[in-house]
Amino acid sequence: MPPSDPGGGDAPAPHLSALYQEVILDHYRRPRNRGTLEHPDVAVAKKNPLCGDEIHLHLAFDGDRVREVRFTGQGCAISQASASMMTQALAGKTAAEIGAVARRFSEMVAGDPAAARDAALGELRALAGVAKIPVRHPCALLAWNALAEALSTRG
Amino acid sequence: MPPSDPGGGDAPAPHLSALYQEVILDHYRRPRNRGTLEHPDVAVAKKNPLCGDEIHLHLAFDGDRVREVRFTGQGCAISQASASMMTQALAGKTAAEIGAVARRFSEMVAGDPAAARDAALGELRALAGVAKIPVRHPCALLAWNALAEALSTRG
Amino acid sequence: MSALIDRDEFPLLARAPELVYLDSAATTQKPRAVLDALRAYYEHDNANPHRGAYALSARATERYRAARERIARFFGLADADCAIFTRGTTEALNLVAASWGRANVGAGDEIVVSGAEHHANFVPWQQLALERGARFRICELAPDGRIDLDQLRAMLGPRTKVVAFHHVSNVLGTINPVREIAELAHGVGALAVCDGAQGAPHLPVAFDQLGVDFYALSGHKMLGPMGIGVLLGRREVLERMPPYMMGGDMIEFVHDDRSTWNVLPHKLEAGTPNVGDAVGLAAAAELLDAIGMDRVRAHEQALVRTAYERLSAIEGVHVYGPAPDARSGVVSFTVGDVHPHDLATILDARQVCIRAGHHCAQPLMRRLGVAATARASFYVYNDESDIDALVAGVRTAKELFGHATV
Amino acid sequence: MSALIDRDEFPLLARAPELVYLDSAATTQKPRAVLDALRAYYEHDNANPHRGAYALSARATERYRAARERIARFFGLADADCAIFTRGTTEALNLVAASWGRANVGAGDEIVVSGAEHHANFVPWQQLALERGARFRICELAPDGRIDLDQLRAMLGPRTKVVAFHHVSNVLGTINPVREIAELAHGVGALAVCDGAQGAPHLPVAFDQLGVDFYALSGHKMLGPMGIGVLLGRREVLERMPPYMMGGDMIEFVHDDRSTWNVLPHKLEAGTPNVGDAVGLAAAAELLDAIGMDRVRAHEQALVRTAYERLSAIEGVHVYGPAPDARSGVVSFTVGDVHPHDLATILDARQVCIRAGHHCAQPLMRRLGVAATARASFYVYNDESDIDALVAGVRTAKELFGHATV
Ligand SMILES: Cc1ncc(COP(=O)(O)O)c(C=O)c1O
Ligand SMILES: Cc1ncc(COP(=O)(O)O)c(C=O)c1O
Repeated sequence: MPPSDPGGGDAPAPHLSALYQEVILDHYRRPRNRGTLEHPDVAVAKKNPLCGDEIHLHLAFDGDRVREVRFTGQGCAISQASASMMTQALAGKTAAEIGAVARRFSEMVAGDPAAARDAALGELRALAGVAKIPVRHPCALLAWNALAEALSTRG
Repeated sequence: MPPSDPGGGDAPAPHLSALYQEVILDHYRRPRNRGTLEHPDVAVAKKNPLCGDEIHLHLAFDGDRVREVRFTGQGCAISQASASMMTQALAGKTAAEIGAVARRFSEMVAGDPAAARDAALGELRALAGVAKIPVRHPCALLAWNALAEALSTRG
Repeated sequence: MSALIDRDEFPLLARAPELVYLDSAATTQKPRAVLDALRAYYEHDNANPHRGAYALSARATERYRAARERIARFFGLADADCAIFTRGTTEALNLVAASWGRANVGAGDEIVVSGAEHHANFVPWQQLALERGARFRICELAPDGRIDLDQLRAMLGPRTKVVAFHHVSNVLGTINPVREIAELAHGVGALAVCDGAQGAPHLPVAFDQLGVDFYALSGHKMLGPMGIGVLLGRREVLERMPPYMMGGDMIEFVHDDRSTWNVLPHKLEAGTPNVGDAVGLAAAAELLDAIGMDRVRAHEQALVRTAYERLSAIEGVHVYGPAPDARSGVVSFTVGDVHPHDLATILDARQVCIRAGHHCAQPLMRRLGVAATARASFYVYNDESDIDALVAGVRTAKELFGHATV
Repeated sequence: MSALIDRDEFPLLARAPELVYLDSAATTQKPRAVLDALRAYYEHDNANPHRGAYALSARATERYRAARERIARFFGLADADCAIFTRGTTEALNLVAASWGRANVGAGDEIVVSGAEHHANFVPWQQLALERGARFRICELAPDGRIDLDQLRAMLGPRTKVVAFHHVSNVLGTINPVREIAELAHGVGALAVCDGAQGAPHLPVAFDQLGVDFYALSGHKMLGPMGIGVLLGRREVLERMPPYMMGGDMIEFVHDDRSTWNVLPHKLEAGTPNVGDAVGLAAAAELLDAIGMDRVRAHEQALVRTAYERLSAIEGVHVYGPAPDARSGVVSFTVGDVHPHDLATILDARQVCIRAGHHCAQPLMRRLGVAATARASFYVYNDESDIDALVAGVRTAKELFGHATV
């Protein structure tokens, strides 16, 4: 459609293309580690009543290390992709290691450019674009808040 | 005291001298028909909670005519003088005659210049100045509202 | 379909010519006339009304009284002292639920609301029922989105004390038959309480003809300032209600062990009134009256029809609620698997402001089977170009998310 | 004693150079800075906060949050989410009496207030006691006009649930020892609720140091717009309170049969907030902070001392309340047998605005043995010439009424 057609979609703003990139939409539509565990060591749920986003998180540990993790939930692409990527980042890590990743992630969301380049965040860096959209920060952080609660519940 | 003395009272605004004239202050300080009746035909009380003014009115009738009237009350010069003058205007009148005076009085308070010159109001015309001060209308009318209630109570 | 009131009359819109404001159901932008009236009050007449014995205070009192009268007239309420100023619809409805409700609803009584109420007309009644041991009943919607009158009729009975319902839905835009519902309620001796938050700004309202006991509304949704709203009521009911809040102005005499109450409207307005915002709301009513509410309604209908048709024509777009002619200026929709919040973010990048979420109507969202919708709502300053921008933004979102899965 | 903020900064005063405004305890005039902030909000950032997913709404949300923070900081409250916006002092106190009170006060419990409370801090507690079958006890005043601490101490006991008292009297100007009273209340496990309507505008207030559980205030009495006030509270108490009003923003989840609540401050702020007036109040706090509340206090003390001395020196004038150094900027007085309303009318003809009446404190008037007093009150825009005008007007009234009987 020619760009002058008022009914057609014009090119989206650059920071949006950066945000809604392939990898995020892929995690939104084909979430990894989706499901529940039969015998989780910890199970927590977090909802954002303002927008209806919700995440249920199941974790199983081997000593101090995460053995398995599953999530279910519903909500926007950002909250669900963030949850999906997060579960991938957890596997095999200790609570201390997870805490470090979580801190780095929230620094990235807060707009820290160093965090947005930090290889330790892996695929999660795809969410760096959310820093520019403060109203969406809670979406990106929802799963991580559930995780923080899960870890603190475990003690 | 010279008018330039900042501590002295300057000449009051003309409409105030017109309002707070001798006759009104005299009724305020030496109210006529002040007191109660042993066997009133009607007794009513009216208060203005906003300013604390209050009027208690006792009436005794001879057939349709007011035989005796007494009032007690407290409040500002305007409400008390109005009550005092009103009691003087009532004596010996029928309910219908009283109604006519009351109507004329409220026309005067509302600012009708013809009413303010009407000989039927007698001394009450001293209160004509209150027309210019809307916040004080309720003061001038308090006793008259009590009177209206008294007459309607009697049926 | 050019704007009914020019954007230039709205300083915020005039300053941001690119802004496409489609969230008027949440709050409207303010015309210069309202902002001027608000400011002029503070610059010329500001004082505490009712309490002073000086000319400035008398002026403030008079401005407040005149604002009440102007607003009562706008809403076809002859007895202006039955227009009670509140902070907004929420306070107005809470006032009724707390004051009338606590005095009249007991164990075993029934309260009826609809499944499409805004939380402000749902939660106060739900909590009153829980507190009183009353039964809280929810009347479902007919397929056209309006309250199902057959079900309502079947639900009403001698224990029904209140029927609380909305004039216009803030999600679906549906318009309920207020008079008919009021008659059903009165038929069983129940109170009819109408949430007019979305009715007052968009439809002609003649309170004295509506038949309801109460009609609640918010100034900020009808060009007025925030912080002011109105509860329109019937004197007979208002007179018998105990006060809601207690303090200055609403009392007659305060004895050490008991108190007596002032007359209406003061009995239900405790404390220093919000004269400034009341004056602002009166200016809004003046403006809307000058245009005519029939024209406001016609303008919104034209916009909503176009928006409805153009959005529906996009593959993957689902519009909720009735056909455009049966609704007020609100369109709720979803776009394939694009979450409404993502949609709102994408539109926002194009300066198109819509709302996404549950719209303070979680019970309705459950009934619609969605967690959230996108909502565009229109008012006097919108024109067809705003719909162009909305439609273009929706297409962009689809592209961004990839057509395939829509 | 020139003005602390020039009259030119106040559009109403600037337009009426002859006006002598001595009724600031009822409401204050508004500085240009506040009116500008209010208008700028509507012209740049107006939207419904908390609910939108677009930048304009985020800006409104941020303005509202920043206003709360600014005001909390002004009042020395570190935990800003414990500053609850209300319409004013009256709503703040009713909120506590209704929400905390209904949940915590039962039959046989005791509520203590003082005999000098404004109706807003008297009637809600009186009515709560009547509703709950609790005992409503009134602590009398010491000869200096302050709450009689010996009597209070003797009154308090294990059944005392609340001590509700004023920081500064709106009639006498007396300043109560807030911290001491709070300690007495807490000593018996009672809640300490302070009416700060006349404290907040005139004295430095550091909530976190005051020791009270609640401190209520009105924006319009401290240079802010009408329609906004604040309840400052302790988180521990606020967390345990049920909501006051119900509707949008204050809920978490609304099920058909029950609901859960949002976190502070939202739990206690139902409906669309009054962002505009909150922003205006924050601008007022900014202005007062820039001057310094110590200087505000000193300015008023100087004015009150002069007024006290010059009025007392007039034969027939009786000034109520403590010596000038122990009071805030309020002087209540009577002039012989000149009724306060007549006095106010006479002063008004000279453009001197004072208040006359019971000042919403009928219980105190009974205790003073008068039906009404005249009251002059001062603020940052007053200067010595205003006292000249007051004194001259009082002399005129005496002349008009004839010296003889004074
Ligand atoms: C001591 C005191 N408490 C409470 C109030 C009530 O404040 P508002 O009318 O702003 O709610 C006032 C002022 O009217 C007051 O002076
Ligand atoms: C239908 C309906 N009822 C009630 C409300 C609550 O209005 P307010 O937030 O102004 O009190 C709204 C708007 O938010 C609404 O749309």
